[in-house]
Amino acid sequence: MALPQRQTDIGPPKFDKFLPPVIKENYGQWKYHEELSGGTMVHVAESGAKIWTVRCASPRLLSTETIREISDLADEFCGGYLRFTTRHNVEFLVSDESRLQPLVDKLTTMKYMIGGIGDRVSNIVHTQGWVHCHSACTDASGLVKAIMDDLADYFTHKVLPNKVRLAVACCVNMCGAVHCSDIAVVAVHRKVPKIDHANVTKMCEIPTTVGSCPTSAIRPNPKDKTITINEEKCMYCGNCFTVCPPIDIHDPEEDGVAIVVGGKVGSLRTDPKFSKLAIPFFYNEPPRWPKVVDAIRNILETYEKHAKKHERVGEWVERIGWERFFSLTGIEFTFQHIDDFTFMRDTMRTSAAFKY
Amino acid sequence: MALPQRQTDIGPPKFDKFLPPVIKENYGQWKYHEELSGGTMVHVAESGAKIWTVRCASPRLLSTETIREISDLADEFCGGYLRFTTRHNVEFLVSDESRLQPLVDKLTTMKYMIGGIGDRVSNIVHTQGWVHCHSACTDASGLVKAIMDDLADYFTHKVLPNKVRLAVACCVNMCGAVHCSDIAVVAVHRKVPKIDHANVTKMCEIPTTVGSCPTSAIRPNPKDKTITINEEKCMYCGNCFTVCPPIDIHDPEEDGVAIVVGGKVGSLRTDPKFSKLAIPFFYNEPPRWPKVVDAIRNILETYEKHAKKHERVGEWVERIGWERFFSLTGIEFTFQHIDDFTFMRDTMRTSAAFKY
Amino acid sequence: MSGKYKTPMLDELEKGPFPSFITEMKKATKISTTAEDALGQLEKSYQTKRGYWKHGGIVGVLGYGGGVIGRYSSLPDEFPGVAHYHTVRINQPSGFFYTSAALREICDIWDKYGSGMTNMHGSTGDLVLLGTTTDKLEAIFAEYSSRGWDLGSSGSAMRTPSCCVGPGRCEWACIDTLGLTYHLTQHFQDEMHRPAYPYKFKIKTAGCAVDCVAAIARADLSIIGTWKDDIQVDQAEVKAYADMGMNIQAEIAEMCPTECLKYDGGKITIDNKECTRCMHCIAKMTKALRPGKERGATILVGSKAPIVVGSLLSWVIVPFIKAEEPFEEVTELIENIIEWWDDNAKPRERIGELLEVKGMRPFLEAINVPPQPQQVREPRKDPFFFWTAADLEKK
Amino acid sequence: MSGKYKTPMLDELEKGPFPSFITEMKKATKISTTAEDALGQLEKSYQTKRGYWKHGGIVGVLGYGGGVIGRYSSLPDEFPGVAHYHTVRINQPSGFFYTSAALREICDIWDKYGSGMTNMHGSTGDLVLLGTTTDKLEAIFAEYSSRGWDLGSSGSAMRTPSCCVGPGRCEWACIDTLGLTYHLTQHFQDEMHRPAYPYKFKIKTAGCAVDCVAAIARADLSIIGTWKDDIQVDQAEVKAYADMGMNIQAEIAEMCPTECLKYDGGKITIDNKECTRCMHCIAKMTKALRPGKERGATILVGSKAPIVVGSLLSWVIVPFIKAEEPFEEVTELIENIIEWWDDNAKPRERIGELLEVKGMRPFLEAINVPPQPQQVREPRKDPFFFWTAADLEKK
Ligand code: SRM
Ligand code: SRM
Ligand code: SRM
Ligand code: SRM
Ligand code: SF4
Ligand code: SF4
Ligand code: SF4
Ligand code: SF4
Ligand code: SF4
Ligand code: SF4
Ligand code: SF4
Ligand code: SF4
Repeated sequence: MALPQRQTDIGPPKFDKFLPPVIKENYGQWKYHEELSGGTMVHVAESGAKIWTVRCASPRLLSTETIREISDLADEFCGGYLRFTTRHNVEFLVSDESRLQPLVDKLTTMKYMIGGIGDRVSNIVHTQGWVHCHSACTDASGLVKAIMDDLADYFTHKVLPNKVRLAVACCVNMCGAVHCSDIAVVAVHRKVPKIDHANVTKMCEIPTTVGSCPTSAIRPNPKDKTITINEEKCMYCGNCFTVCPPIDIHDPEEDGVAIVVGGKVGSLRTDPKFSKLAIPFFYNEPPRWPKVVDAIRNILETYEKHAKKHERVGEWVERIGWERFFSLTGIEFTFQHIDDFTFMRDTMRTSAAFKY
Repeated sequence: MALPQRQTDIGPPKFDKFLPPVIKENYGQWKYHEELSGGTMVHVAESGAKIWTVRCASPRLLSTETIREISDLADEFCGGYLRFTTRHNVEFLVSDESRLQPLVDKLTTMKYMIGGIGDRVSNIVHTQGWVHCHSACTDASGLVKAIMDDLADYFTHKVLPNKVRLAVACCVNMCGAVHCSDIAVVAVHRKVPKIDHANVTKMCEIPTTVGSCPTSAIRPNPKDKTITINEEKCMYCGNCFTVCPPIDIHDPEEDGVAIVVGGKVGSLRTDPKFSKLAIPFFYNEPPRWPKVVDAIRNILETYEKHAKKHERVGEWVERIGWERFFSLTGIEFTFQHIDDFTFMRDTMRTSAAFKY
Repeated sequence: MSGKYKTPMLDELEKGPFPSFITEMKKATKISTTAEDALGQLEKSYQTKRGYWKHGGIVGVLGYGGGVIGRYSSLPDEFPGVAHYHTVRINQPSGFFYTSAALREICDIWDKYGSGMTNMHGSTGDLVLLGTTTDKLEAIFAEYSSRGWDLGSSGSAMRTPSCCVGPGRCEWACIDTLGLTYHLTQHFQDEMHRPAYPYKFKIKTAGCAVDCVAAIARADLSIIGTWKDDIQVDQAEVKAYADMGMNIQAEIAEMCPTECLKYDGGKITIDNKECTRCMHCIAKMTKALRPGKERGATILVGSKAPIVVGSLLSWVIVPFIKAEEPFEEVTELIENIIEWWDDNAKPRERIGELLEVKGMRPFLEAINVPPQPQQVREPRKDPFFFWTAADLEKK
Repeated sequence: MSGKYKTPMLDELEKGPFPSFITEMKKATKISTTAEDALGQLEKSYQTKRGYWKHGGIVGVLGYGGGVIGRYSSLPDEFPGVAHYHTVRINQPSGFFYTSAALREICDIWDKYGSGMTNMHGSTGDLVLLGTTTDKLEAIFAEYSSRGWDLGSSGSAMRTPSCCVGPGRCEWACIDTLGLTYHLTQHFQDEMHRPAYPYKFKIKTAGCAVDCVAAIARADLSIIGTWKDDIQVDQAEVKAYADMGMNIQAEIAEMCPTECLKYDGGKITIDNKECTRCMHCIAKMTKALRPGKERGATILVGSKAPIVVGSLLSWVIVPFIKAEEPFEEVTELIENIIEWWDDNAKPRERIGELLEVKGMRPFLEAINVPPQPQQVREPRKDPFFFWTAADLEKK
């Protein structure tokens, strides 16, 4: 079968082709919005025109069958218009108010999970995991499914002090947004990689491999055209493995995940924040990682109970102090929590004032 | 003349020999104190006993003649008891209330400068300077004299939002407390040191010299048993000169002082803080460094005008933001202000929220 | 449906209210046998707690250096359907807007050549098609590109820019995030498709400081909308919020980080010159407060994930720049920024890492931006700083 | 008085209200000709904007390795009186308390052997005698030590500990700063006088978190008094402050960093478990509020000036330790801390610098202190951390 003529460097279709008429007409002229429920809202333009949004959870990993189903729904209720959010949810864009409730009803019948708007848990930004990535030391999608099943109420209706952004990354490359999330899971190794020296000699650039190590644990071994790893210095990040596959970092028995908390990206009230280590390790327990799920619920509920309205997780923790975060959540404080990477200096307490 | 028998490792006389009886009797039993004037206060014990303190400025560099004069005053009014403060002021310890005013009067007549108590400027912690240190690139005592003459009113009576701690260090070794002071002066070089290679070979340990450099600007030159300095990397700290005198860092034409602000050491309200660079350079202008004196007054008066009661300089600046500090004081912001030493990362603005 | 492999562990993940990716994978088995083996291998991963993917070799389409991630099973004999299992990245439309027709077009082609699985969308923003083989890549590209869809990016290249919904549906957008992102995506097509940079370079654009696209944390170049003049206040709406029971004092005034917003029980007054435009008050009282009218963007640089030197947030470089069609000024600035990085970085060195090594001065001088206090949270602490010969001359 | 040199620039520094060090130096010319040359050389420094001192060679007294800083003029022909101009450091009495008799004794000896100039006191705390020659050192030492005064310290050694006035005259002292400092000064006499450490080691003790001796910023080991139970409140005195016009709400409640102190217009209530014992409220309402009764010390480690790695503040190591006579527990802890540093540091490496290189874990394990959240301001950010074999075993 003859292929159509390829084109290069054309970029994506221009977005305006995909905007519903009411958006085109009121582009940049929105005045305010109102949250109507956990998963519906309306935006009102200067002109008085309105657009209703129904947001549904998505596992992100979508079959074409499901995409077609969503398309059909968009046709039926939205004149064919929809979008995805930056957190991978589906948003049905309703221009005709009379189609709103029917859409909601239909989605409900079809077991779509409507929610994620307002001061709630929204979808978990996550990554490839065992589904597709060679680097993964956990499965991202499975963790997300297990966590979101548990937190479903917080997605659909329960209200929190503010939005809580969750993320999961299946290795420290952190293709998710773990480093600045309210609560996040990141998979970690715990053992020094094993080196297949014969293949290192064949497959790897030694300088790149040496340079890939954050802690300078790798030294060249020019005699054998390979490298050696200083076991004292290696903290199992796996970056050497990324640039040189014969360095195998995987260890099913000792791989697992850490939980970090308190990050955010918006500049509201306080500056954007990095997430900080809350729990250094859980073993991988597929298919549902129950300990991880419980730990996240514990942190979330502690936040829900103690934070002031509009406080993000990190803002709450900084107000009460990390020592209080540990005592309120009952999480054990370990040597792993104390920074010994580059920025230790800024994380140590340099004050005589603290809580017990 | 025969010398008396030396003793070793006896340490200092025990302090209790020097405590006035009222202090001995009420040791650790103080209840409260009251500030009576800019330079006088009374401490009251649980027992009701009282001790009055009269604090006088000291240039710290004292002749034995002056120490004898002070001793005579202590005899006349204090039963011989006195102390020095951690900021080098003299404190007369008066046990008999009736001797308080006569002491104050006498000190006033003798032109002693009474003050430094309460929310004021106290003595400037400082260092040896040209008076004694080989490393000095300014004179500490002269700067202190010039600044304190100008700020005398703030020492004796004018009240500020809180204490303002000044310091002067005559080189970046910072034997003063510059790195955590409200406002401080630190002398800096601005040119790469000149190396007397013949003497380096003779007098210096090469590894120590190489290791002394904070920016790794120094490399060994094993052939000539000397070192070479990478001019791009040297930021003129002079540490190489400290460990290896033939590396001459002094340059009278380009040496001078920087002004740093916003540090503190107490844990009250906010954590202790490092001072930050406010003005990168003034030429040395002995004997009275008029530009430095004016700059300090400008910062102090801006603080006085804008800070809330009890706010230290650093607390005030952090509340209003450094960008506002620069606009309120009219100080120019330069490339030198932007950190490019180890901790640049933590000093850059990582937020979309700031003032103009 | 799925029959080739027993998947008892994966089946557990079809329970519960959140939509199941396993169900999605099973649906795909109707489209391709690839999907069967993908499930089989994944079940094995769940059983043994490890992945079975090998590093990608370099695969792609003619004339392009990126856009496809090569992926191979390390158990090709056991799971032949995923012996090759590459992903194809497609430039998404700005703001992730689609019509049903467009989505069906994407599905039709993918069903023909791929596994039937997608990621809507990848973390960077691309539309991600999951699982195909090397021999099909040219056909896939011809089919998509002939219909107006181009490949996304991978490798040491400009990555597909992405943005928040902005003026498309948000009342706070201070810049045209969609238009600017489309413009940049088009402008950097060559840099996107033919990797020639030291490492990856990502651009994300948010319409305001709320940053709904995490631009400040996940982009080498972060563009964030802002304004310079006064917040627009509608006092009637302030009163309406109070009447509805909002505790304006506690929720707004006391949470204003600069204490520049005061509420007297009736009206809100803002000392605008002390406002940092943090967006808190506006976000929580959207009917009463709105951004000012003199709008533009803040340009920040350097954020990234932790490898190698630790994670970074972006640093303010240009506090305010106009960003209106045809976006010339901002495009030129971005080009200058990238040029400096490209000239100076080692391989696999992101711009944030390079900046930390070189310091701000050479960078700012190269891109012709003066030092400004808005660039720093605080000035340096230790008095270790450099002077140029020129600095010493101007006395 | 001073006649040997014309000192027009220095004379300028005799004007103005603040006591003049030049006047002091001129007074000293009555005691020694050394002082004349010191003035002459200083005037030359003022004229030419540079110092004229050379590095010190090693000078000292028999059996001691420190306590004297050798100093030589680089212009010995021009200013022969300061050809040698060493300083002698003397262990000061804790809290800088003296009697007039003690001071006269110091002066008498110094007038005999030295320049007549002193520093009361050095930045570390020593009583500093400024300007003498090598040949006089033994005599100076014999005279002072026979009368109960010992040398201070210099070089790579324990430096003379110092402290705030504490229980001597302060109502907030939670530990006996004077007694502890005397005890430590005695305990470490050998380490003070015979430099055998990798570098200098300084101890400073403050009676409370107000830190009137800058312990947290200027000591390798900082001891700071604190308490564990509740702040003592005298409500009658609270009322008295209010009556005197203090705005307790603004000045105290709103400035309490933890918001744990509330004022209802009449009484103060404190949620003591949330109080960080920062000392603000106590310092500003000394008659009404007082530290609790269960008292001890926080031990912090590592502060120093900027060379080499940048200035450091001390880090909390032990949040609370009893510190009462005979101070055994705290002395043992300090010995363990120093031992670890001594065993591990390179020459010229301060303990703060070493800790940054080694990380906290080996240190805490060596001194047998468990990890505690009080030690950190916040936990690490990036997930780059170590596991020991033992860690992996306990599942
Ligand atoms: C649809 C979406 C933009 C897009 O282009 O796709 C979006 C849309 C809106 N965001 Fe957002 N945000 C979206 C991702 C984000 C992100 C990015 C992220 O999560 O990775 C953030 C930054 C989070 C952070 O700081 O870590 C974000 C932080 C906010 C906030 C700030 C909350 C706070 O106080 O910290 C607001 C304001 C608010 O909630 O008051 C906000 C408010 C809004 C508003 C109300 C803006 C408006 O007026 O239209 C929109 C709907 C409200 C809602 O979802 O509650 N949006 N929002 C994204 C939806 C993701 C999802 O499916 O859940
Ligand atoms: C005498 C001295 C201790 C000594 O052993 O010599 C001392 C004595 C007192 N200090 Fe201090 N402080 C002394 C150095 C310090 C230092 C150390 C320094 O400056 O290097 C500090 C830390 C400064 C910093 O944080 O950078 C210091 C920060 C304070 C503060 C905290 C002020 C604040 O709110 O930040 C107070 C409490 C207050 O003023 O309300 C205080 C309060 C006091 C009190 C009221 C304590 C008391 O109840 O007796 C004492 C007299 C008050 C006064 O001077 O205003 N003292 N005080 C020191 C006098 C130095 C001088 O000559 O001026
Ligand atoms: C597909 C995607 C995850 C996802 O499930 O969405 C992804 C997948 C991979 N990322 Fe990523 N990254 C993806 C977004 C990100 C992000 C998030 C973002 O762009 O907002 C980050 C963090 C932000 C950043 O850029 O720092 C990210 C940081 C990394 C890194 C670490 C780079 C660094 O400098 O720290 C690597 C490692 C590398 O480049 O060698 C990496 C490498 C990879 C590789 C190519 C693994 C490798 O070493 O070969 C993964 C291929 C998986 C696969 O089989 O498809 N990926 N990667 C995302 C791209 C889809 C898209 O184009 O839309
Ligand atoms: C005399 C004194 C300054 C003063 O005028 O008071 C002083 C004077 C000198 N200091 Fe200091 N330091 C003095 C307190 C300090 C302090 C403050 C303190 O102890 O609280 C510091 C900062 C805190 C610290 O220890 O970090 C200090 C940090 C330094 C440094 C930098 C050390 C570092 O690790 O950063 C050096 C450089 C060195 O050791 O080579 C130094 C070196 C010197 C030398 C020995 C210069 C040298 O390299 O040979 C100076 C001798 C001057 C002289 O001729 O007497 N001095 N030095 C202080 C000691 C008097 C005393 O014993 O009481
Ligand atoms: S986080 Fe790691 S394992 Fe997961 S997709 Fe990215 S590179 Fe792969
Ligand atoms: S795993 Fe990371 S720390 Fe260990 S050797 Fe490899 S790159 Fe270095
Ligand atoms: S700060 Fe520098 S010049 Fe001044 S006394 Fe200390 S070492 Fe000497
Ligand atoms: S002056 Fe400082 S930065 Fe320059 S070479 Fe010497 S030690 Fe290095
Ligand atoms: S970043 Fe700002 S403009 Fe963009 S969607 Fe979020 S709130 Fe709206
Ligand atoms: S935008 Fe932020 S800083 Fe400005 S008034 Fe509103 S809350 Fe205050
Ligand atoms: S540190 Fe505390 S105990 Fe010591 S003098 Fe200062 S306020 Fe008093
Ligand atoms: S000591 Fe500090 S934290 Fe505690 S109640 Fe007083 S002001 Fe608040």
